[in-house]
Amino acid sequence: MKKIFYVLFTLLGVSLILAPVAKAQDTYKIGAAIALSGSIAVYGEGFKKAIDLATEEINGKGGAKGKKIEILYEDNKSTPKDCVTAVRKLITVDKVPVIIGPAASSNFMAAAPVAQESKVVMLSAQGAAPALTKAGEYIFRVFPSDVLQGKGISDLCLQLKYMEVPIMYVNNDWGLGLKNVFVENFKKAGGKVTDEIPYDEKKTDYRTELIRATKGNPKAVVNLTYIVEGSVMFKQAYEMGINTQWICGSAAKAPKLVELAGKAVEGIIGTYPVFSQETKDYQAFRSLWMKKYGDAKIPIFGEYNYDMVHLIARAIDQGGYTSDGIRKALFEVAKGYRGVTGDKTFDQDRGVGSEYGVWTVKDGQIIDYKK
Amino acid sequence: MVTLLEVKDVYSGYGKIEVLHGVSIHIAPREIVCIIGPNGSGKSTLLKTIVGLIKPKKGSIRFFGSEISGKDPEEKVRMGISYIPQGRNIFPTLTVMENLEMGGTPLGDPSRIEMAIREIFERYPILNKRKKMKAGSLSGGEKQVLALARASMIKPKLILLDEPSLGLAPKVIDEMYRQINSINQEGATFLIVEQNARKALRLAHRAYVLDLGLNRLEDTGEGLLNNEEVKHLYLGR
Amino acid sequence: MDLFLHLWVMIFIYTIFAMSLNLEMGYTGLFNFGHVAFFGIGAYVSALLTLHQVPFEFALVAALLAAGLLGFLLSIPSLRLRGDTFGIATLGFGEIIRMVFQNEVWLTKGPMGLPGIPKPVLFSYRFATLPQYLLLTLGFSVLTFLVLRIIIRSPLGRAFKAVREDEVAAVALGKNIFHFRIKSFVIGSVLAGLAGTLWGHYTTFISPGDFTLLETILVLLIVVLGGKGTELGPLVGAVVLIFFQESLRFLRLPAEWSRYLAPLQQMIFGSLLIFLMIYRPEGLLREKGAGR
Amino acid sequence: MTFLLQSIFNGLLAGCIYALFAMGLTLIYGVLNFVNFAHGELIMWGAYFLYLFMESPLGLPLPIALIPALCLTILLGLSMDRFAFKPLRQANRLTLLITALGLSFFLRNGAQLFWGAELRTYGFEIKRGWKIFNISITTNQIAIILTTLVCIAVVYLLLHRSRIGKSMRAVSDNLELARVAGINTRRTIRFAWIMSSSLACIGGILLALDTNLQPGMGMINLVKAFAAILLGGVGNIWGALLGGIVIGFAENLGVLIISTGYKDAIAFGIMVLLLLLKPPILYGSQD
Amino acid sequence: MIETRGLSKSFGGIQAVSNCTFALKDHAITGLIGPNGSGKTTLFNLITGFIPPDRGEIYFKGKRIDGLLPHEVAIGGIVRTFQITRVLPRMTVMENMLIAPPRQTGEKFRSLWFNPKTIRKEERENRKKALELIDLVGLSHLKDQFAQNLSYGQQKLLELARGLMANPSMILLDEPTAGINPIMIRTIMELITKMKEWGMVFFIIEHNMDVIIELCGWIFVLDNGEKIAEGRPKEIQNNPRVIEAYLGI
Repeated sequence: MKKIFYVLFTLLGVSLILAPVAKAQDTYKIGAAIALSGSIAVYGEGFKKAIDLATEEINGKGGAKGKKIEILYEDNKSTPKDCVTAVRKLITVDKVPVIIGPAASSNFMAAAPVAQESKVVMLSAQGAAPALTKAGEYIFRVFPSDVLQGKGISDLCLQLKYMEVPIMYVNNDWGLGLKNVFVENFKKAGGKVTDEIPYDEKKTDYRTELIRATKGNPKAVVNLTYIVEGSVMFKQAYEMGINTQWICGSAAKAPKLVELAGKAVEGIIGTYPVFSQETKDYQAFRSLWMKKYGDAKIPIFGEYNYDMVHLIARAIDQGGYTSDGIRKALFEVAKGYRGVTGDKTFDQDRGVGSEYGVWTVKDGQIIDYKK
Repeated sequence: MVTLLEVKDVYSGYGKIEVLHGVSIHIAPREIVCIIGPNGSGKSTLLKTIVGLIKPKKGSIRFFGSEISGKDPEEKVRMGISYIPQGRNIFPTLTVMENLEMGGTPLGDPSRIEMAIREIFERYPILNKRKKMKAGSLSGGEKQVLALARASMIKPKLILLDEPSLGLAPKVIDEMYRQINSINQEGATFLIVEQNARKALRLAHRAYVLDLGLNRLEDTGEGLLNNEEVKHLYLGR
Repeated sequence: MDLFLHLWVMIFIYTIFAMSLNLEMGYTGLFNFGHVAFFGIGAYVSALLTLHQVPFEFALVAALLAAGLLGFLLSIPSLRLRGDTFGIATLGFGEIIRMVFQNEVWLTKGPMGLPGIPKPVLFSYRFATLPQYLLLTLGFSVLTFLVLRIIIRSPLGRAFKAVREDEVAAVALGKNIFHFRIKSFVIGSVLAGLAGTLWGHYTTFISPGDFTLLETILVLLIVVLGGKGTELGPLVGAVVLIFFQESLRFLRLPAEWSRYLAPLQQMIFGSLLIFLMIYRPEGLLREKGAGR
Repeated sequence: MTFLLQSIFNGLLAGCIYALFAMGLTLIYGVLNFVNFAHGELIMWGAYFLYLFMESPLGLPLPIALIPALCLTILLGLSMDRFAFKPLRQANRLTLLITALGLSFFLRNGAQLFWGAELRTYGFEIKRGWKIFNISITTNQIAIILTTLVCIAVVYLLLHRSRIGKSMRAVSDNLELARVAGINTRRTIRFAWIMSSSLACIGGILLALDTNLQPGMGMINLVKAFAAILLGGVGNIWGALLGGIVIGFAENLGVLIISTGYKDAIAFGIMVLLLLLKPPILYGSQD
Repeated sequence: MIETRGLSKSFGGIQAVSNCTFALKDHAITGLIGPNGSGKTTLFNLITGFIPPDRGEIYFKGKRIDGLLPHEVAIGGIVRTFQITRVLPRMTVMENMLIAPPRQTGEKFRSLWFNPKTIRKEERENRKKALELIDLVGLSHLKDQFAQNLSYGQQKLLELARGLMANPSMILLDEPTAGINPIMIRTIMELITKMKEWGMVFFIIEHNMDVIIELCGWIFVLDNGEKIAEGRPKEIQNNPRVIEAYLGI
């Protein structure tokens, strides 16, 4: 009994000693609670690359306000619970005034109240759920809300004259949120949703769901899917000889999908927030990427993360290394700022707008869809 | 006197708990030896140690003069030592036939097993009648016969019997001892552990009294039956 | 120091959670592998009610009642199932409950989760800051501990143990083992609901992903590690496990490693369970009574 | 109609997979009397071992890669027994269940450590299935059904006709007695693990061929396999097949009626229902 | 005390107890003997409600008790022991004793909070009684030991004492002396005799004829699930059917 308590106290002591002692600040630290492990670590790795690229570039140009910036990564393990712990640690132990928030909307939303409560700025570069920034005035997003995309998919269906479609969606916050916006818009425009089929992430077999979705041979099926789920699903649909027009969202627009599913994804179409890839900024970004990573496989949402780090650096430069300074400065530096992903001016809900385009897969390449 | 089995100064037990603190016994061929003693005296532990289910911590066990204390039960069975544990001593979900086949495992060759089974059926016709039945559905007496038959499949030189009369009706016990006696007549040696020892002692050539994991007494069966101290301490009345 | 306060809040919540499982598993011998469901029910009921402006006091009571009621319903199979089959059946139950959270969107908002759960207000005292919340969880832990202590040391607790040890003997002595099983299960469920409620109001956001098998494993490990069937075991287990889990954050490892760190840590949890079962099945603390 | 037939076929397919898993589970249950919850991870590792040999740098063709994959799975199964379960031979079933749960957790995260959480495939060219009565059937799927039938027949014959099979049943009845009857129990138990691991490996590979690889692929299917065992009767090989197919049907047809979000709940639901309907074991003791 | 009429039970086609009609008269100790598999333990299970009968009726003190659940039978005053001891292994000897009294106030969840005084009083009384009984069977030096640490014989004694602690009108003993050495058998027999003097009623299954003959005032003999004889020990010993079916020559 006694022995055990000694062990406990030692443990406590060790963890106290291990806690980093506040050192003189020679860099501006920025927290990043992103998914380095767990279910969405696939995305997290890409984000990290983009963030690192931006950081290197900024520091190469002298940093922000005379000091270099440094990103403190904290793994959120892709679960809401660990997001809270990760953010709390960044705030209380590392004492950062600004945090790059978790990716999935539900994870972000679990962590946002903590940041808001502690008056620390938190930004999202890929959260699309409409309610994302409702936690308070310290919460920003540089990614357009789903409201826009949902309408975009609905418009696309109408444009292509698919008036009756079933909708499949991955049963998580992103899929469900997007589905709701789509259904609302589609119905308003006179379309009919014949069936709604939620499906779980990370399954290996989606035949049952596919059969149900294609019951009655619909001309088109809206499928709000991720990369991996999409690749499984389209492959199995191909094997089963399902012939229908697949319409996807932005999360499936990835070279990885084509790599995984090959000819099964030929001809699928989908919407995505567009920004011109022809701008000088984008070209510069791309060549930087090539230089650092040796390929042009820019991960999904990578550009948004890149822009976000630049915005943060500028905000520090202008408003100083305090959370309130950054919060106020963010509005100003973003006004009219055109990064690689277009206009980043924040609206009153601290979000940004965007236009939507349509992509398709042709000959194993993702290209813009032209009718 | 030739010794078939010699147990010398054996220490043994379960895990950290030592039950036998230096027990020695010896058995000559064709003998029936009985071990009596109160609960917890280590009788069953001794049998398990001899057959190899428990490895002794110290001491030697010799069978036909060769040391066997480190060997596994599988090997010892092949050398001719059969053991019938107390209580659960058949395979209830296997048929009678399969039970006997299992008992004949050390014979190896299927034809030899078949022959042995045929002999068993001659000796115990009741088993032949029941050969397709699950052993678990036999009556108590039949189970005991099956256990004995299973153990004698390999024509063992030594049979270790742990409490053969436990929970049996007097008539079945009598029958049981008659069988033991007749198998003994044919050349097998018996080491029997008994709680209610009168019947066993009457049958036994020699007997040991074990108490608290130590040898207490050794005598002929008759001798112990008439020993006042034994009567008083171990037999009751 | 906020992080440490945070960790202690987590420890106390998990202590309550583990104590509730300990009553079922350690004292009554009911191996409930779906225990997280009750944690979830507590969190959801209380969150939904307070989000609809129901005062916290009522929401808490309703959450406990709901968890208890569900516990009662789910304990009915325990009348027929024993040991490991019961364990696997409850595991199935736990998953079904999680699927309900996930799919009944009209009620639970499904995978969107419930954000903005208000901080608890008890008798017009608001537990908003970390130290206040720590006080609240500490208070409830002590309360739970005392309640369980009274139960365990009473004839009722003795009857639970008898059910664990030998049902047949208990029945032969006139104990209605079904009653005791149900009682233990319901009390355990209510307390798990309490832990869930506290957790929901602490993080202010809950979603179905919080109530997976992983949580059950964690709490199972806490109970087994601390010593099942002991009064202080759950606390000891929770302290050790949560400090171990979080201390990894302080090893300043390169970010690239964390992809490996999380599975590694869970591998350690898994092997810890195995090692405990093989080398110290009684856990860190030992059940009272003279062992050999 | 087509669509119903296709569902039935898919149900049959899923059922075969569940049956393969159920058999491996029931073998160990039969011999050692506990639910090896880590069997799902044996399945998963079996599939990943094949992946290991088929991917670069080795890049072996499937039939050749199959052999080392099978060997490694068997080795994994044997070491599971050696390091986790053997020290616990005398322990009760719940201790073993917790151990198995820990082992399952360990192995699943181990796979994640090496291969990450993302889905992987063996990288075969995808082909359109054949159309028979308007049902699409792929070569893999035919292989699954045939292999399952062969495996079941082999296991059945082995258990009831061969000596080692009878020894397995004897060990399952009474380990100590089996030892003193001269049965080499270590070999028998080893054999049971070899059989169980082989079945797991074959099942895992078939599943992965038909679908994909993912560290969680074993777990979720295992619970269904367990339901199949309960449905078909513990220790009953044909029962495992029947139970598997019933669960497969129920899942594939049930989803046509209720929300797909509850797909996995169907198997659980059946299991629970079944356990409730079975005659209560009122006062039987556990061990 | 106990009366059965036409009691029958079969398992999978095998008739374990068939058409058993008998009445336990007011002998303090009644014996039940018969060959293995003759249905003795099944009969006990039927009486105590562990198994429901297929047909027939059971009366206890004139009240019908078949169809009652086993714990109801126990509360009604019939306590049993088992062929293989069933002590509660990881509970102390004292706890084993204290579990026995039926309908304890402290077993109700509500009373824990509203009636703590009554509980305390009950506990005190039960503890006192338990100590006396433990002392009687000679286990007082072991009262804080886990029951699993007791020897087999001691466990049998504990089971017996626990049965008494339940304060029943009748105790059914299933082979109380099986696997016990003769000295311990003596102790148990003396104990039973002593309890008889206190007015306890016993129904005993036993193979050890010495025990049966010495203790019992009346004996029933079962064979193949049927009652083949009943009577005083002397009559039974000389009954040819009993000798043929059970005793042997």
